[in-house]
Amino acid sequence: MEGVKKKSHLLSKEKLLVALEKMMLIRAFEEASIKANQQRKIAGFLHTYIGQEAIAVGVLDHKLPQDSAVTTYRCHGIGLTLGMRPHEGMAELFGKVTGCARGKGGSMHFFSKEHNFLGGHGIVGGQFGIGIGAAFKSNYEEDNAVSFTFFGDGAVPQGTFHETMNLAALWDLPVVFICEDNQYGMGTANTRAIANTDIASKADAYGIKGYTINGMDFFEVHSKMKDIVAEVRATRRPVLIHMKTYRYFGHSVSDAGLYRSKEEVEAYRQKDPIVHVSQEMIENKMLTEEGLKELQKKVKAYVQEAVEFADDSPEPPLEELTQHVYFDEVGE
Amino acid sequence: MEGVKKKSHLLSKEKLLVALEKMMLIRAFEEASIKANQQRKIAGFLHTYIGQEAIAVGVLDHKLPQDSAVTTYRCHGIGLTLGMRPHEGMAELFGKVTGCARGKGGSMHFFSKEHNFLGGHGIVGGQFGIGIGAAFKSNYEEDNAVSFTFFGDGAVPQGTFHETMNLAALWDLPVVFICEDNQYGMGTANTRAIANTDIASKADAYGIKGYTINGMDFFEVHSKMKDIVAEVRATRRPVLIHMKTYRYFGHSVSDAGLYRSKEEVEAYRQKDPIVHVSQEMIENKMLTEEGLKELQKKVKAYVQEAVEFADDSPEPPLEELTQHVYFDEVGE
Amino acid sequence: MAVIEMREALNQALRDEMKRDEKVFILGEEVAEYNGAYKVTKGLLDTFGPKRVIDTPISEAGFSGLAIGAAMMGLRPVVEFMSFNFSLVAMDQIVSNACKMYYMSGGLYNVPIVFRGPNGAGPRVSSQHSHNMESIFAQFPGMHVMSPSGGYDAKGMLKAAIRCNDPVIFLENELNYSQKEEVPDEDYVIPIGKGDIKRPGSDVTIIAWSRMLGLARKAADELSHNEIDAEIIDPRTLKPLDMALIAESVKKTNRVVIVEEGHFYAGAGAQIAYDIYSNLFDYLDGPIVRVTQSENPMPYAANLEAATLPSVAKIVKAAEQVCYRV
Amino acid sequence: MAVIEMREALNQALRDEMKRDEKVFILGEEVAEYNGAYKVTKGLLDTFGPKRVIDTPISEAGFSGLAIGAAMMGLRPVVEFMSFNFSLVAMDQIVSNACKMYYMSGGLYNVPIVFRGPNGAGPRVSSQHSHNMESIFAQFPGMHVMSPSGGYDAKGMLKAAIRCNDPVIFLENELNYSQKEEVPDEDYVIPIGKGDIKRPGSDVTIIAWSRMLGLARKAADELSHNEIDAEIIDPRTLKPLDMALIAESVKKTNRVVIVEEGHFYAGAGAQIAYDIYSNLFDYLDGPIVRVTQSENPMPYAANLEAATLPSVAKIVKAAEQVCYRV
Ligand SMILES: Cc1ncc(C[n+]2csc(CCOP(=O)(O)OP(=O)(O)O)c2C)c(N)n1
Ligand SMILES: Cc1ncc(C[n+]2csc(CCOP(=O)(O)OP(=O)(O)O)c2C)c(N)n1
Ligand SMILES: [Mg+2]
Ligand SMILES: [Mg+2]
Repeated sequence: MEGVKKKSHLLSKEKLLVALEKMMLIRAFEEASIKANQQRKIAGFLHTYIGQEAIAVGVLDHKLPQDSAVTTYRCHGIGLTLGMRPHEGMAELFGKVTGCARGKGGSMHFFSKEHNFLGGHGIVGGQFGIGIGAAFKSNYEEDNAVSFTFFGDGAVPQGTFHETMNLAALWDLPVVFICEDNQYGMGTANTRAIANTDIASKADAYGIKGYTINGMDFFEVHSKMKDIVAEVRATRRPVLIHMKTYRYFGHSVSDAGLYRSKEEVEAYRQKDPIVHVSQEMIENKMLTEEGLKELQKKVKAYVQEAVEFADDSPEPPLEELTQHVYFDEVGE
Repeated sequence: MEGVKKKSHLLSKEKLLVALEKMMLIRAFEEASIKANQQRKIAGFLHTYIGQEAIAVGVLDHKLPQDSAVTTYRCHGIGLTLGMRPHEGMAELFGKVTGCARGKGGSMHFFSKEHNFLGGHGIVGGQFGIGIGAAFKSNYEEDNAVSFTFFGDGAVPQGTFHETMNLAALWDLPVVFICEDNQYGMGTANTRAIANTDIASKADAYGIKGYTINGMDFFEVHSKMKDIVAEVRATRRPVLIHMKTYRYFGHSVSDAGLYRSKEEVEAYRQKDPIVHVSQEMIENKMLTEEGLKELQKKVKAYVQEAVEFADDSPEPPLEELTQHVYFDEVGE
Repeated sequence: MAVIEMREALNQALRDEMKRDEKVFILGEEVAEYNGAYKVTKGLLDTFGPKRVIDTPISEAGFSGLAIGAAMMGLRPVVEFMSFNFSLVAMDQIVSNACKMYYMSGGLYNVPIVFRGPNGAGPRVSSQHSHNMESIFAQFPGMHVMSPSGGYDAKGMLKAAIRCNDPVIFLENELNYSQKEEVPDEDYVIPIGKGDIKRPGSDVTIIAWSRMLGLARKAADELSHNEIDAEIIDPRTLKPLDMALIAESVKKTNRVVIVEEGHFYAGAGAQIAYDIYSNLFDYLDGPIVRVTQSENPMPYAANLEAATLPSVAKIVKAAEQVCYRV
Repeated sequence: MAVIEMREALNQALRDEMKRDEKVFILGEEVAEYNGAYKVTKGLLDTFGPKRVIDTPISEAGFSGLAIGAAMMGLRPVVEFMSFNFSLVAMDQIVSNACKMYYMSGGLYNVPIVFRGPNGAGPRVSSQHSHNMESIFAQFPGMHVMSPSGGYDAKGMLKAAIRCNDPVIFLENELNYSQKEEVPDEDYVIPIGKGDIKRPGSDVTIIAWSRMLGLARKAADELSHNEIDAEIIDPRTLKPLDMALIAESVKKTNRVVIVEEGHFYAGAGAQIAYDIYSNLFDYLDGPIVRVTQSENPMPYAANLEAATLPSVAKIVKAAEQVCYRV
């Protein structure tokens, strides 16, 4: 297991502004989705990304067009980071035909072919195979892509974690395995689910490198991932990243979160990645308080536009019910 | 990962004779089964234990009555070591009602309730859960038992390996995970299946101890396992044992074994555990050449008796077809 | 008699059986400290402690296998799947181990185990979280499959399942958990394989179970306004089927509608229909009609989900069809 | 036309399609260096190299998932299960991912993938190695299920499966691999969903597929001595069913026997029977009879295994029964 020396602030003002805006967009989008859920415009499960924004934005800034990404049902932040508009995201949550999955997938199943976003997936551990498969395709077609495969700490005990780590290591598949360890799988603290919670150290079992990164610190995530992604792209060896992070809200909106203390949640809110980045930028004269407020306004307006777009969009026509079951027409 | 100092020859002459006879019995039983298979008395798959005898006998000498064992389809050696008569074993292979599973299980499914032998199992990785379940029961009932859970190197890439190692480590289940690494899963060398073939080192991922043992050396197996089993019994912490061994014959009798060289096989036959133990005993005046021949005769006769028993036994009566599907009678 | 939610009835059955038999324990994701994702195991940790009420990691194949091994050694595990969608990752353990063990060991090792949890479409949870598993598990000899439609049955049936010495697949439905019903406090058992007439009638037999029973009741009310007197049969146990009860009803009504929340192809309803045709062919006025999901994965959109699932209107239409009222 | 074994016909189909489309590759246990556990992939490694013919570790869930991801990214994997018993450990990948992806992504990601290998009872391999999976996979909308009965069909059907842009479950039978048949060298495709009349007849329709077809043929010969002229229909594709072909036959014979190697409860035969009853009720002289496995796991003993499986005698008896000759 190795570390990568921290190199903060190597980002230009322009790049930092883009990153900050993306994190703010995710935050605003999720806040709007919680509100819409209370208004019963969104049904089923709703798992928000609030608190984990630095990971999606810090990691995926290193994604090239041919690269792919796949994740869990907690997929909104990654979709938006990749460039999906909040419009198609919110419409999906509203179950409208203008949604990124035509309203068929819902909150857990954001997809974007344009960005090789292979989806949000509902079965814990179910997306690992898809992630290594995308990496396999890259080697097969020699397009020099890497596969960003996100998963939660709760997926570590699942068999597919082990099977796909072994396959990726055995076959030199360029996979960046990113464990977003928010310390809980639903109400279960990871210490009650994982024997040896030093997740990065599990890389040794497969003869690959593991890294532990503070997922609340955008600068650390961005700078360390820069080198790591470059390394995976060059060597085609998979790596396992242990991102330490936290979710501010319940597992899903229906979760009261009685299993953790207010203090614990507060402590993490103090390390908020959006506050952190904006403060650093202000201190470094890359941003003014006014500028920040402007950005805030801009993002909120953009999300509001998305909500209206979703509201105004129609449900899928009933003819769609049996469309997309099969690509080909067969039989009578 | 730790070692245990080798202590050979701590075994009394009596114990060694018993061990030697058991290994010879397994060898003779498997040779007879190969013959019977050629005579079409045995059908389906037939996976022999020849070459691996030192493991079953060296490990299970430390089994107490309340302990349990479970393994793969390569289960004859373990069944016989536990005390099953070759008669019930051979009858099972012949598909006779006098077999240890009444002829319903066949070669892959030896069971013995008397010895807590939870079976031979056909699905690679399928028996891990059963093994940790037996250990769970021991803690639940506080009977101080340990669970001997055998598996092949080919099962290491399987998800259940990881899931059960994690559960056993997380919950302090007294499981002795024993990987019988005969270096191939069918025609696949383990280097083509396992990233990082230092299997014992995988214990670290679960925060438990791993040991590597020469499975061809009965003395090493027996002495190291003595301490290890005592440790597991006392601490209730699972351990992972990497037993390096070899199978002299094909994966099953239908396997031509083109994937390995005559030389390789020969090299291992030179380390034959039965020859090794008998020679050591002769050198140490615990056994004479004549005594060895006698033993040979005795064992052969015993197996011959088993073959005749199996020959003379009836097939299961047809009423048995739908017996043992359910324990309880329900419905009309 | 107390009027309680079905989740509470299930909770009572678990409590009673755990009190009754030291060897009964429950394990699954969030069953202990969280009191169950759907609160079916509420308070069990407090009462029985962490030895017998166990939170598991997300390792369905691992902890299902563990439970099977423990059952072989004489314990009586109740495995909760947070939802039966997740039984798919444990499928091999259930089918190749739990289901075959007693037979392939020649009667040496039976597996007294219950796999329970919500089955079928939770509301608006889309394609990967809406599987109905009854026909999948019923396919394999060696397991029983039960599915209660309300609290009273749920309590008695779960007791029977836990006392059974063979594997039982016990399929609940999330949307039934908060449904209230009169449930006796005392101990009672509804045997495996016993169906029930939920509404006597003379014109058409509607066979429905689990959440579909509620729809069938509403449909029967509507049909009654149209002079169609429907008899509703709840098989309760899908394997083995209570064919005697079904036969009695079909001999009386000569017309059958089978309602199943799950998929059409080789669903449990296909088997029930086959058994009826085989044993009661001459009693049938016309073909049996099945109401099932439409042939697509479950969509998220409200209108598409509704169009996918069976509904009161679809059941009414089917009943009218078999009664030649359309 | 060359007379070759079915394994060779399958091998030809794989070769042709791999030549035809660079994106087609095959992976599975022992498919490369060992030339396949049953030699279906013989020589493919030599011809196409390790990039496209890949030996996998024993990780069915892992490599099935890998193939699904590769298919989403545009490749066309053929996954060999050494036997379909082992598909149970990959069940979630097949059902929750391959089968749902196109729908739940709103049409963004289809999954062109074939899962193939031997299905059903190998001889004398007991309870854990004898599953028939047709009805399990056919349950879920989003996949097609095919099962050839001989070399000619196998070649044309596998080509159709590999060219299909959706997941196809392709069920072979170990006992058919060495069965010889005339198979054209040239390229031909047997479309998904097209059944075939294997023997024209007028008195009874026997529906059978895969290994059961051979038994049905023998039964038909025996029946002919008893003046019963059986028509044998091989649906070839179990989902979707060629109901048009079946209907034609049933309208002619008015009597149906369905032969299925697998289990009785909710087998594919139950669905076929239901579809026939629903569409052709008035054409039927009497109830359809299914010949299936007896309701027990597969035993090892020769006599019990034989008693478990469908046989020529059981098919003859069933046909005579529907023809009222008994
Ligand atoms: C195989 C499976 N088992 C159980 C569940 C139910 N479930 C959904 S999310 C979840 C917790 C996952 O936690 P984690 O992986 O840490 O992701 P997080 O929600 O914290 O982002 C569980 C148990 C599931 N979706 N899939
Ligand atoms: C899940 C599963 N996949 C594939 C098989 C087919 N199979 C039987 S044994 C075997 C090789 C196992 O090798 P290993 O675990 O090393 O045990 P060994 O035979 O060497 O003792 C394979 C692939 C199986 N039985 N189960
Ligand atoms: Mg988490
Ligand atoms: Mg091996």
